[in-house]
Amino acid sequence: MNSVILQLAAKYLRWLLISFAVLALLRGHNNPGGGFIGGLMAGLAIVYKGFAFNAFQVKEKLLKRPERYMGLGLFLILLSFIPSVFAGKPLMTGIWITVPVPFFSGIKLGTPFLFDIGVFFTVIGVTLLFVFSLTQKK
Amino acid sequence: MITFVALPILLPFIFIISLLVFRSDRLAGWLGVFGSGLLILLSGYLFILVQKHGVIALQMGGWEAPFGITLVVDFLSAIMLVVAALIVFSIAIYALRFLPKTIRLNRFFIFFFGLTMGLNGAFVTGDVFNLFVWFEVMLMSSFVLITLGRTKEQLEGGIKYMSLNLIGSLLFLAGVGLLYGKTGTLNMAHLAEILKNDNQAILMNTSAVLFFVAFGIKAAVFPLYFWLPASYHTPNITISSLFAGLLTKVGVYTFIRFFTLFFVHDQQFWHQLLLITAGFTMVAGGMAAAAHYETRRILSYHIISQIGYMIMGLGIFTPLAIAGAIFFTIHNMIAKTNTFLVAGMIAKARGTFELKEVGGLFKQSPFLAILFMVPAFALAGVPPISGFFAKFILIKAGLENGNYVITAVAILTGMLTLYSMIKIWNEAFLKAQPANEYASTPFKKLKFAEYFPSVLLGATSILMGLFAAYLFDFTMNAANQLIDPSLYIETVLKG
Amino acid sequence: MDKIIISIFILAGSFFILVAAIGLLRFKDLYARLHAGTKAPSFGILLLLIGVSIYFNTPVVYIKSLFIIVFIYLTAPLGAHAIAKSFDNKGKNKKQ
Amino acid sequence: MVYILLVFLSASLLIFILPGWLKKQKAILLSFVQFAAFIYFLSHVSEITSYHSKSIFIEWIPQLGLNLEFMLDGLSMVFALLVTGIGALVFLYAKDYMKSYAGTDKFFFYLMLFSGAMLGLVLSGNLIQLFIFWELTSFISFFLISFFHEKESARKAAFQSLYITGFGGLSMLAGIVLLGSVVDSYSFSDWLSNANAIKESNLYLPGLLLILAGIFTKSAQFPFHFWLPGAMQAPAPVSSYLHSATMVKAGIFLLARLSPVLGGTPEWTYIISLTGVLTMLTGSYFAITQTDLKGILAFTTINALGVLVLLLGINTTESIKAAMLFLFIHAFYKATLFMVAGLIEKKTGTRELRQLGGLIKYMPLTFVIAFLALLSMAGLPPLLGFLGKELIYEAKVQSPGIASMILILGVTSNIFMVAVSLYFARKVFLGKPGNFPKQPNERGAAFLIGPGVLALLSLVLGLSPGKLGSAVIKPALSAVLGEVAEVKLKIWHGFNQVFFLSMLTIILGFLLYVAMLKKDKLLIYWKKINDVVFAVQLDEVFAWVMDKFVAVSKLKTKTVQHGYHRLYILTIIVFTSLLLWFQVFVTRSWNFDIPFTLRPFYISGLALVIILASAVSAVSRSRIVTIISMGVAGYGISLIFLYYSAVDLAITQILVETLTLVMFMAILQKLPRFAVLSSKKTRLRDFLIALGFGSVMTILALKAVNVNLNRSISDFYLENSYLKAFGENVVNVILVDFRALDTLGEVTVLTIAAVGVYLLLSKPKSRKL
Amino acid sequence: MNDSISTTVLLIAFSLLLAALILAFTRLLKGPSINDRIAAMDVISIVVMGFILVYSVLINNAMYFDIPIVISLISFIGTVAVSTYLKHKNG
Amino acid sequence: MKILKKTYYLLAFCLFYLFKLVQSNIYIAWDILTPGKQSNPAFVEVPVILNSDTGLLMFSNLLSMTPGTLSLDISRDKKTMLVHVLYYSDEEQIQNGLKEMQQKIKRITG
Amino acid sequence: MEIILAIVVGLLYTVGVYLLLRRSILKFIIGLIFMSNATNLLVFLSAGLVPGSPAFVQAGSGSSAPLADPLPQALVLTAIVIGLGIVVFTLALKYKFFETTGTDDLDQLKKTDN
Repeated sequence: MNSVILQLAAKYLRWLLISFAVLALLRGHNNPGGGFIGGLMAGLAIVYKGFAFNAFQVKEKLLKRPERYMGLGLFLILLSFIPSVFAGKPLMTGIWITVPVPFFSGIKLGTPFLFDIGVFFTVIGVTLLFVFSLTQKK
Repeated sequence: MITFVALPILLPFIFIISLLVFRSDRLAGWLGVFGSGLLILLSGYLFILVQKHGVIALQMGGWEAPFGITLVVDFLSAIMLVVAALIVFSIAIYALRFLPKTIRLNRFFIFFFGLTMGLNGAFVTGDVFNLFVWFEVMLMSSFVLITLGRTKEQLEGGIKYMSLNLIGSLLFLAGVGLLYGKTGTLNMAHLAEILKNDNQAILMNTSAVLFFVAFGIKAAVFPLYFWLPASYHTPNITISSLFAGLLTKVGVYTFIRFFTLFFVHDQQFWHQLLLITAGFTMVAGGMAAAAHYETRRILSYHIISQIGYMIMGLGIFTPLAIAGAIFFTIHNMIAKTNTFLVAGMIAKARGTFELKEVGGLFKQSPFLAILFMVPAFALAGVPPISGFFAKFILIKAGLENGNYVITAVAILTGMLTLYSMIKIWNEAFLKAQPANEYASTPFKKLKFAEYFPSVLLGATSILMGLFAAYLFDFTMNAANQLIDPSLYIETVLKG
Repeated sequence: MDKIIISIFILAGSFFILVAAIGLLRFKDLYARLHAGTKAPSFGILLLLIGVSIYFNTPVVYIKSLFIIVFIYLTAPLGAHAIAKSFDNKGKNKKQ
Repeated sequence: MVYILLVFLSASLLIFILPGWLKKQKAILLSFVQFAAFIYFLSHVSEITSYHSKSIFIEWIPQLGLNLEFMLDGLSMVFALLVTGIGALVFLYAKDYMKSYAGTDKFFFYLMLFSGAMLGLVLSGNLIQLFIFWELTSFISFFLISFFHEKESARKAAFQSLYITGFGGLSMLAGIVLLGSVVDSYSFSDWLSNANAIKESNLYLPGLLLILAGIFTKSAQFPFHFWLPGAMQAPAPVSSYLHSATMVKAGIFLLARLSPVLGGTPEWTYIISLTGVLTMLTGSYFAITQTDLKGILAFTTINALGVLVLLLGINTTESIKAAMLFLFIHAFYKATLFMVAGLIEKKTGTRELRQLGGLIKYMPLTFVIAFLALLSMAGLPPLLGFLGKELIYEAKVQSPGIASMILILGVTSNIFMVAVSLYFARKVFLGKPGNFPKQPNERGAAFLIGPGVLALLSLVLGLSPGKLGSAVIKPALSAVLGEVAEVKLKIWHGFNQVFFLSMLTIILGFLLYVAMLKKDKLLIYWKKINDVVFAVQLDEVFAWVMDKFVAVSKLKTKTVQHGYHRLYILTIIVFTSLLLWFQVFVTRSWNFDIPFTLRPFYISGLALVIILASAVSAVSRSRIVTIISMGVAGYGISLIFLYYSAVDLAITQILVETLTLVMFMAILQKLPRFAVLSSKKTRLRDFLIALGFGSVMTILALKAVNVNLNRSISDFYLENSYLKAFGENVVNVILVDFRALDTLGEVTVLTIAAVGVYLLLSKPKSRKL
Repeated sequence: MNDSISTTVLLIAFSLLLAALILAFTRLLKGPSINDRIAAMDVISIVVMGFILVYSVLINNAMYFDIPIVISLISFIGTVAVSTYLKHKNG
Repeated sequence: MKILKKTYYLLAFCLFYLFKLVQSNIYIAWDILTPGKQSNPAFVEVPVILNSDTGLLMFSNLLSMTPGTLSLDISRDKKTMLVHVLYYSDEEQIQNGLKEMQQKIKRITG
Repeated sequence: MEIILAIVVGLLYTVGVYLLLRRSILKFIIGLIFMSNATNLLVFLSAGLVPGSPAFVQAGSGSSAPLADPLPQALVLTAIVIGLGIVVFTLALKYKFFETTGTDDLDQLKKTDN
């Protein structure tokens, strides 16, 4: 749809949506959310831009990207398994480190988190591919 | 060491990632062959490990069973892994030459590895829900594979294949839910332990029915097999071969796993049901194969017919019978894939799968004839190739246990198999080439990559026959382990 | 006191949402329905959010409420706009 | 012994890699191999006395009772000698015979393999092993018979023979397994030592019948005999080998082998003798009406097989002695005659009796050989055949019970044989020359070595049978009987009852021959009678049955695999429902202790909305309404999730539901509208089926809810989520940590689905997917 | 936290929302154009958000606050997607 | 200084907006709940004097949120806006009201 | 409440199966979604219902009230996501099929059998 208003809004909304999504991802371990939910939201944010601008005429550039997202996501997932192997524990065992952050008691980071980020990116890619494939103009 | 248990899943996963990232077709071919070759080594190693330890279990994430997901490799899983890897390897090579130009190797191998991943996952997992997930991975890949190429036929077959299988998946999921609702656990070993001491276990029958139907659909048993003949002949022969050897057998594997590990109450009902289904499956498949004149259709129906034997072994439910079922499954996976591979070569030589249109191949290529003969004889049960022993064990088990009717059916179905195999042989090889549009196609000499997979599988079939003792020992051990799963349970829950 | 304010906010919010629904049903053409379906529900949800935020009275909830409000007020008109713009009022698309 | 088998196998494989100059001589080489084996066996004849036998035991699959056991006793010796001896001659014969055909490599390969399999069969001491070789002979004979595979008749005949013998083989396997389960072994020696246990077991009769099915099919007994004439499509060396000494004799061998174990019961005697008699009569009766040289020989073979089976069925010392001797006799003359027939066909280009005649002029030596063999077949002195017939009559005379009946039938059948033999000689060799397609000659002496040697043997052994009797027949007899028996063979027994019978047979046979010769019309009438009485040809019946079977299969397949997708689903659903209802019915006694409540009302309202929405979705004719109602139901479910504390789940459900709706909308416009495609009746039926399924699922759900869940696992998650996995959101922790593998699979599914969707819908211009 | 709100108030709010839901649903079913349905869908999503907010008060759990965010986002994108699609089709 | 001024305008605008909001909702609620038909819908073209995108967006949103108006479309050159008016009475009054609103926004966004 | 939800499950299954048995592929897919929803609800239901106490654990505090069982939630979540992938693929397949053959009628799909 070539609506000027929507295009105007896209600029703001996209970042708002993506920040929502990242928030959902980051808070996922303690609050509702997580990789899938975040990923889907972020994916939809990108989709929204596609809708607002070039009305389903998705350019080649946009179509190549989803696979990269998926590749990156899956690779991150794979990466999250590696520390447990080196730690000599069963595969997929969560390895946690505490990053000291001023004013807080420290933020815990771990491989499950990496795993969730991997899911996040994969889902972005998947959403993009789904939507763009199905809404393609002939 | 124990981490290796997860590698049958992770290895294909790694290759999926690489294929997503590197999109070159040339590289994809190498990656495919290399990856599946690695898989053979890996499963071989696991096989050796299992022989040493009996059962090995990996508690994923370090969460002890039944809290986390446990990956378990016992004798049955190990042998299935090895055979699957072998088939996958052959098909990876086969794909290099037999995929049409319209399908990019890179794409094919993504789904190929997806299928492998799901398959291996289903074999090694010790968790009911996880099994569902791997089933879906496998199915999803197969959905895509079956439509790869997008011809009208494929789409039509794809819709049928997909829809009926999805119903199976949903029933499976419902079964998982009910199972969890009643027992509070998903771990197979834990389930077995809970149900062992449960005098109300008969309540599980309803969930067992759902599993029965779900696996029945996947394994293509009698009243549930419609998707198979409607779809298996539509995709490219590489893909058909991949499906033929692997997909339905996973259903059989789960049948064996579930109905030996924890659905062991109310044996009379289940075994009767399994036997009846098995009988009908054998006859229905065999008869339909007799009626057709297209290689892939004949072979597809044959898959069904032979699923019956495997189910029959489970239904008789003696250690020998289960060993026979496992033996038969292994034999069938290899031989069936091989027949499909050869069917592909026939079609490549002549340009059609219609038996009435081809002929004279015996004269033109005795080598091709031998390639066909080995798996065909294996399927028909000609001694001393693998198929004979598989059938012999089942017949022996059936007769010794007093299941005369099903054994008679099995023997008669053997005749049906023979009929179909002879039909293909007569039509494609012995008969002179009829004068038609296909006659002018010059016969091209087979290249190494084209016949090597078939040679590999054929040699395996023969070796399986000659060294049946080792294999039988192994399947017997597997069967004993299944009949008395205490080691399995112990390893998973306390290992 | 708090209780009363919260109750009022909540009830008012619900009321406005109901109003929107009635309007949606009662109005004759799409544009009129959009008028009803855009303004009232946003307002209703605004009131509800205020009430609920006061009820919980924690910073996180306030921030979240603010987020929702901003978002809704940003998107509700855009949605209405999108619907209206895509509407083909020449009768070609009147049915289905 | 094992080495011999290995040598046979390697020799057969060696054919393909021989260098060119040796390849030309492959037949000689193979013949030499055969001959060497023959000598080997011959050299052991003295060792194999009545009770002494050689045996070798190789473990193969001991768990299944399947080991390689080779044993060489008297019985095996007889067959081994025949297989290798005649084999050597047949190869020699085949060298020249096959010269003009293509693919001789393959041919000799098959033939060598076949003789190896046959040898393995007769040396088997384990019944499963025997079965394996048995099946191998069936299969290799398939290739031999279909050697001229571009002829449809050859293919058909090969298929027929394979199918019938294969079927018999499989039932035999069942029989062996059945009886093997009685003694828990397939080793012949175990069977022998437990013979009584087997006989007394109630599996005896079924087992016997099944094994006999194998034997009868293999040995072409009535009513399975019809594959044998068909098998004449094979090249002559094959016929002469398969139908004289090997293939068809496998059944006889097994019968003899098993007779000490299974024999001696009335069932054995009656079933087998009756079959033998019928076969014998069938063979001789049809032999006369044949006009094809090989056809005549085929039916005389059937006759001989009938005789052998009959003798073994009678199961007395005399009868078995006769059978053993007759084995030799038949092998000698039949191999000779087949070779001669092949020769004639080769030289004249035909084997039709009507086109033949006066060949003595062109092929005198052949005539002599054939004549000797025919005399032996007719049982005229002083040939071995006479000796055999004497013994047979003696055995029949002494047979218990139904002796006179059998005797009469036996004599009748022999009369036919005499007549056929004479007729054969007269028609082919004497009289005026026929109109041959080719001018016959007798060049190529190698042709004649095989038949010559055999014919000579018939004569020599007939004149001095003593050695044969004491060295070969005696151990065989002992092996079959299971006790030492004396054998003294001599040609002259004096004027006794048997001698008169022989004379009677010869005279009557001669008269019949004269009648046939003088009055061609007789034959024609005979034929006409046949056509009326035996209007049903068994091989046509077989073909008809196969055709019908295929037709029925087609029909069945069309009915089951009808192509109506929804009926497939219907079948599956009905099947599932029935099973579930059955189980629910079986386990119907359960206490239900959950109270029915509508509180809280908003959830009840929500439930109502879901139900309404789904009902609307089901019945609506408008696609939009259907899809949107589906969405509403989905959102409703997400709210139920939400109410029951599943926050992440609810969010996911909402997201997914929306995405699904968007996708539906995206493709909806490009799709056609719903049409009313089904009648009211169908819809009602579908609804009832759906309701049946739905209600049973309700019951299942209630049942599951009713069980008090053991929450140990979820409690573990709740306790350890924060302590060990450092996350407050337990669901998320389960997804990424406790059960991360599920998520891995899930993400893979999504990836694959996404790439798949892309491939499915990507633009057609990029043909490369 | 404050002392809990009288459930009566919440139940009244629930009733109002339920009524709104049913009305909007009616519009959803009636149509007549897709655009009307989408508008109805928008309102429904708002109603659902209202439900969730009120419910979170009822059970006194702020965890449910994330859901309205998602719903608002989703309904907006859904609206835009569908109407974009419609526009594309019509124009 | 400028920032302060803008902040002031923004706050003032927010209050204005809030007021409009309450007003519009009560108005529309009244309209919905009372029987009888008062609406007189019409399409009005409004000239746009804003030149920043943000301002335009704000205007369009605000327009939709105030009683009786709904922004439908902006022309490609961002010069005119098509507005649907529910209670059409006097063209000039409407135009003036909208102009006033635009000016308020312009003060913020510049 | 369980009873009502169980009935909802049953009715969802009914609708699902009924739609599966239609001839239109689109209806078939919708039926599939209904089935899938019903199954999800069944799984969720059969593990027992706990209203109003989501499975969130606070640091250190032992849970006083019984929290909802998180495991079925995770299972259903996974199932839903998998279902999404499958449904979208089915839609794509259906769309492509229609594009290629121009029919939505399942009874036209008889060429690959027999």
